[in-house]
Amino acid sequence: MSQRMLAGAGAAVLAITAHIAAAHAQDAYVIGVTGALTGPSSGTNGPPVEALRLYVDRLNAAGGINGKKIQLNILDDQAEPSKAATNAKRLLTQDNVSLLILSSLSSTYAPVVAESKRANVPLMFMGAVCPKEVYPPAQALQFCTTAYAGGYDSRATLDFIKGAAAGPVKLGLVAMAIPLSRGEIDYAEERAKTMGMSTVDKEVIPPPTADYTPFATKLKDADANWVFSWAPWVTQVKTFEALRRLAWQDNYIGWSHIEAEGELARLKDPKLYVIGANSFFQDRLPVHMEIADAVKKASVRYPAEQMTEGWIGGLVLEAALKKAGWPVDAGKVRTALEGVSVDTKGLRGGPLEWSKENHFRARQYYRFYRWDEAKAAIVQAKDWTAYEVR
Amino acid sequence: MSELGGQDADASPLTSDLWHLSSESVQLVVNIIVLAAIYALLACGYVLIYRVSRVMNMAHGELSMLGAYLLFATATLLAHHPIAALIVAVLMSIAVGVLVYVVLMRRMTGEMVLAAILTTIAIGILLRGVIVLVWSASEQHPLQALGFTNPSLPVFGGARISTCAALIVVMTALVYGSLFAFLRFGRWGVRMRAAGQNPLLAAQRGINLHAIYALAWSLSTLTGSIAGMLIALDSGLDQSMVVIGLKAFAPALVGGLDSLLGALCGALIVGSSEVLAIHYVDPLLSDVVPFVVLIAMLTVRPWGLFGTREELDRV
Amino acid sequence: MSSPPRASGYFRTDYADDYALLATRGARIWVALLVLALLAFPLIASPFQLDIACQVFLAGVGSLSLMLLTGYAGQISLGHAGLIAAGAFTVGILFRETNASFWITLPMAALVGALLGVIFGLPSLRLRGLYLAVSTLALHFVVIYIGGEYETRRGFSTGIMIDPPRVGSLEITDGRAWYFILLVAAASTLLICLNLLRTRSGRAWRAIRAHETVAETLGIGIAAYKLLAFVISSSITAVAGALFAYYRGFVSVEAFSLFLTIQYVAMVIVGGMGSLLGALLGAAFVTIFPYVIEGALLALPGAQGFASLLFAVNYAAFGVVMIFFLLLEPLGLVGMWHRIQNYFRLWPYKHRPAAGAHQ
Amino acid sequence: MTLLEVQKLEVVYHRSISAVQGISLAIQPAQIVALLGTNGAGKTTTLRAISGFLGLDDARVSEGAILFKGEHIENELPHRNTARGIVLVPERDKVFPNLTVSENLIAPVPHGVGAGEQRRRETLVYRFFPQLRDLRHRIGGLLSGGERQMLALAGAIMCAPELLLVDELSLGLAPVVVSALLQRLREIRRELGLTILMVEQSAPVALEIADYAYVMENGRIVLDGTAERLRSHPDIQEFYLGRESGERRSYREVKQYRRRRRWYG
Repeated sequence: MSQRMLAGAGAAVLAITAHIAAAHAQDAYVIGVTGALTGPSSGTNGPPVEALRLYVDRLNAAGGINGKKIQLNILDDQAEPSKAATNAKRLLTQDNVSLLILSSLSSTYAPVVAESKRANVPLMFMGAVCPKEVYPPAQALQFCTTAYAGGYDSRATLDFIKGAAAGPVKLGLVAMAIPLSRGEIDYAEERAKTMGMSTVDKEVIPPPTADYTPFATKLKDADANWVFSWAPWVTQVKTFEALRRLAWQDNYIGWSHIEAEGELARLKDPKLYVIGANSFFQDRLPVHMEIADAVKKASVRYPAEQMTEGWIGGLVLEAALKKAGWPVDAGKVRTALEGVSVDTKGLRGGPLEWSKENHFRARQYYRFYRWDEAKAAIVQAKDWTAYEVR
Repeated sequence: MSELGGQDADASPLTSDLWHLSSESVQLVVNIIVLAAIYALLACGYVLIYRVSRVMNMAHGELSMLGAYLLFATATLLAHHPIAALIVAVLMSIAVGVLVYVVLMRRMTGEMVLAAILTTIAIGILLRGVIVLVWSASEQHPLQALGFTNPSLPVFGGARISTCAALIVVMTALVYGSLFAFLRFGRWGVRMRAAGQNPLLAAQRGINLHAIYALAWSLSTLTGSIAGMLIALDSGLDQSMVVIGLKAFAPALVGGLDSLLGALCGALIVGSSEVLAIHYVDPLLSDVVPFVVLIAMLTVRPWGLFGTREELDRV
Repeated sequence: MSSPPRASGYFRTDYADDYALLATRGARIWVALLVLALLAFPLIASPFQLDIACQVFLAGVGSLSLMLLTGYAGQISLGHAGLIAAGAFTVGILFRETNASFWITLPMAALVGALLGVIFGLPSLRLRGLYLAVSTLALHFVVIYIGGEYETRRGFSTGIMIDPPRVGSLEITDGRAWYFILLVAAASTLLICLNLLRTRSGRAWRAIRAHETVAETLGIGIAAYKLLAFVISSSITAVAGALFAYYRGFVSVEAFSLFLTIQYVAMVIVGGMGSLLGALLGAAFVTIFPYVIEGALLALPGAQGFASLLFAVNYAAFGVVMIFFLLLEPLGLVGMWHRIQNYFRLWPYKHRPAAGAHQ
Repeated sequence: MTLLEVQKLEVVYHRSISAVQGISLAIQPAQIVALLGTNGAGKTTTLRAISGFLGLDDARVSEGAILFKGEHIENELPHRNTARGIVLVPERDKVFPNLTVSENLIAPVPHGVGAGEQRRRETLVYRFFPQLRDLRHRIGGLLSGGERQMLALAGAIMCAPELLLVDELSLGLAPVVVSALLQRLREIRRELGLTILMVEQSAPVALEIADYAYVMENGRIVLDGTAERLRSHPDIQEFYLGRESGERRSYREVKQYRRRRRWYG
């Protein structure tokens, strides 16, 4: 037993070193990725990483950038802070990557940011909520391509509700019991007050919940006629379904996570709205087609419409590396990122532009979708509306 | 309902209050019953295994989840025969239980209890990995795959319950009824109890312990899987199922780990306290409440409502 | 200590020998070599390997304290992660609110740990085994709940950042520095445990673990010693948590999930109950193994191509390894070691006579 | 032919401690054989080895053989041996504490046995132990020592044994009860033609009922012979029956006995 184990361990250690040696040997853009590929949040954080990989593979197949290939070193952090920290250290100090990409739960941010500061390597959040450090005035090393954005989302949503609502709005709010979601919903509550909406009930729901009905019951008894939820999709949709089971007939709006398009089609509920910054695949833009057949070719295990976030990450990466040129280092990549301006080809409402003090984007575009019974299809409840970021 | 109440309110506050109160409280009772049923159905799995082998099966959550995923798999394969899919899934889940015992836990019989528990934890980790591997981590919807719908049924007093939730309640009643009968009158049931009380003597009296343990594991996995399937049918299927299974272990302990009746009452207590906490105190508490109840019970009556006191010294 | 007298006989000539930690010359030499190796490691190791080594030391401190509690005093606790969290949060909160230096925060963490130890220990006066484990588990959730509330209320939605500790003017950020700090921490914990176990309370704990009632009839104050065990173990654990907070530079509830507790229990069992050596071996095993598996998988040709699948495999593989280990060697690494020792000690005979069995 | 034969049996606990070192027994059908010896002599271990160990005993037969009707059964699981007809009445924990008396009797009945056969055995048992019929619905844990012993024997008989292994029948029971039980045992043996191997500390009890007896010390057999022969054996007289045989023995003789004991082993 023990010998066998020792032998195995030894072999594996050799393997690691070999692997790392390889990483050093080849001359390529070495990019590090740590994401929650397994564990609780992998449903949300897995697809972006998958999509990024897909995009980079296609770039490499097409000859790479500035004649150099891109080497993605992907590591799994299972959404565990300590694991993420170790991954970051490994990628930064051993594979010495010139850019670190993070797609995981917010709990992993602190350690990874600390590591990236220590190594002075830029860090790009992708498909993971944007920390406040990327908004102007942005911190030097942190960038974010993710669609959703604390604060702006609530603002846009409440404006939409105000516009769509006939009579007085009795607002119900739903958050998941994680600091991030709670913070945003609290902000929404504040803002609703200033906009003259009455918040009749606010539910903070713990992630593992056997039955959402008790929470829904409260919302219903509070007599809310609009419910806004800014939380992971599971919480949003399960609360909604529970409400409907209680024969609650009013309007529900949630953030359009990567699952949204498929879910709207599943639920077919005309009064369920989603607010998002990514266009749905039903628009059938060329870029959508491109993604779709890339997914088909590579036989990825996630549906194409979940690939948008990662694809945008890919676009940004490509643009940044083009600018950075060759030979490359972390500093060059950082300066490149600060000047990046990417045409999102309709995946977003407009281009994604970064400047020295704004690492989020100059303008945040929102679009609202819902299910239309007459057309038996998803329709736009409201087309792109831009919000200046400052 | 609520709009109706609202209109009444303008007319005569008194009646509307009464009306509201009643519908609200009825809904509350319904919610309690449903949650309690879920917990009870999951909790009996812990009890079944514990009372024969003194092992706390920490993989119960994962096993329940696996059952649900098996249903999803059969549902997608046998798209047009939902009933067949259900039956196959149930049979497979039983097989899984037996397999887990025969292949793994069998070797742990007689080892340090803590080691056995850790083994179940390891099994849980393995299962989680395998499930992500096979079905990916994104949420699945067995209900659609089976082609069923889950309409909500009106209960008296304006309260409502979804079909699957109602099914859970019925199933729980069925499972517990048959388990009680089996353990009381069935010959294998008596053997099971005997093996639980004194495995050595049981073996010397010609009872095949491995058969008994395998039986316990299969029953436990079966009940757990049924719970998992019904929850998945009611509200979708993803990794969070694990934690629900783990939470159900509080009721089992509150009721007394070696008593089915206890598990039932424990589920009622925990379920109601959780729902009431959500409704009257603070929704945030809902995942702490079970453990608060647990601590309270452990300080007042450590061996649980219906548990046997000796258990304290046993483990 | 737990090691039985040497096979060739019992040569101790005065009581001092009985108390000597390193009984024989051989032992001294081995330890000296080990120390040298540990001191030399940073010179050859890459930062990543250093990081893993640091994790091993941190885990070592934690697992030693848990071994003290579970392996010697026989009190099963599933509140370990909660205690680590308590230590870490003490640092985090003190740093955030009062900007205290670690000269203050570390002792405070130990103090908080000790206090929590009393609370965690109270159930043990009535409960045993599984029931005790569960009550401590419940307390774990309470601690996490409180920590989470603090984070949200103060708006640290992505965890509490902590500056690296500074001695005089220089900040401790360098991996090597941390390596030595944590090495010292682990080593001193080991010494503390060794000495504790040779004191009256150490003997009392073993008596309690062996048989509570008998211990009581021997006039050992069960309650006091149980609480003492909890207090000491908890304060060490809390310090481990504090060190974690400083080393990682952050605190957040997600870092102290139930899985962490499981890992520590795994360390104790995989290492082998009732052996400090086991605790350390277990810590190393449980910490390093996931990386070994991961490395092996990543080294597969074109591994990055199917990363998402790969990591699912990696996740499952850890479970498989644990299972096999527990099935093949429930007594843990140390059990394995003792079996081998036994074999050579009794050679050419197979078995010890029953008369000599009870040593 | 001999019903049970034990050859040079060695049993090892925890993979390292040997409790029984090369003992040999032979038991003829319908015989009552007694195993005598002081505490820790390895009597119970021998009995357990014959009936079979469980994983949780962490014990195994490392050397030698156990033959039942010429069939090797060393390291066989207990329930298999019970099916063969080897049934043990253990020394402690001999009833299921939370089962009623009747459940205690039903539990052992093997799967194959039909309801009719089961009822037949029950009536048989109740004939041997009429007291149990009245206690039918009492919880096993609430029985007195004597009643427990009866229930234990009854439970064993429900398994339709050929070879009954009885561990410390007399332990902690009043002499009256013991003699009653012995009487019952004789009847049972006569009616069912059982073979009985009993372990006893009290030699008088054992030698009263047994046809043949073995004496064990430190995991070895040091003496054996028919009950009469042993009853008259001086060492047995002095060390087990505690009778003064004429003049006090000198220390030398005692040492001689000890040496002799070693040679026997």
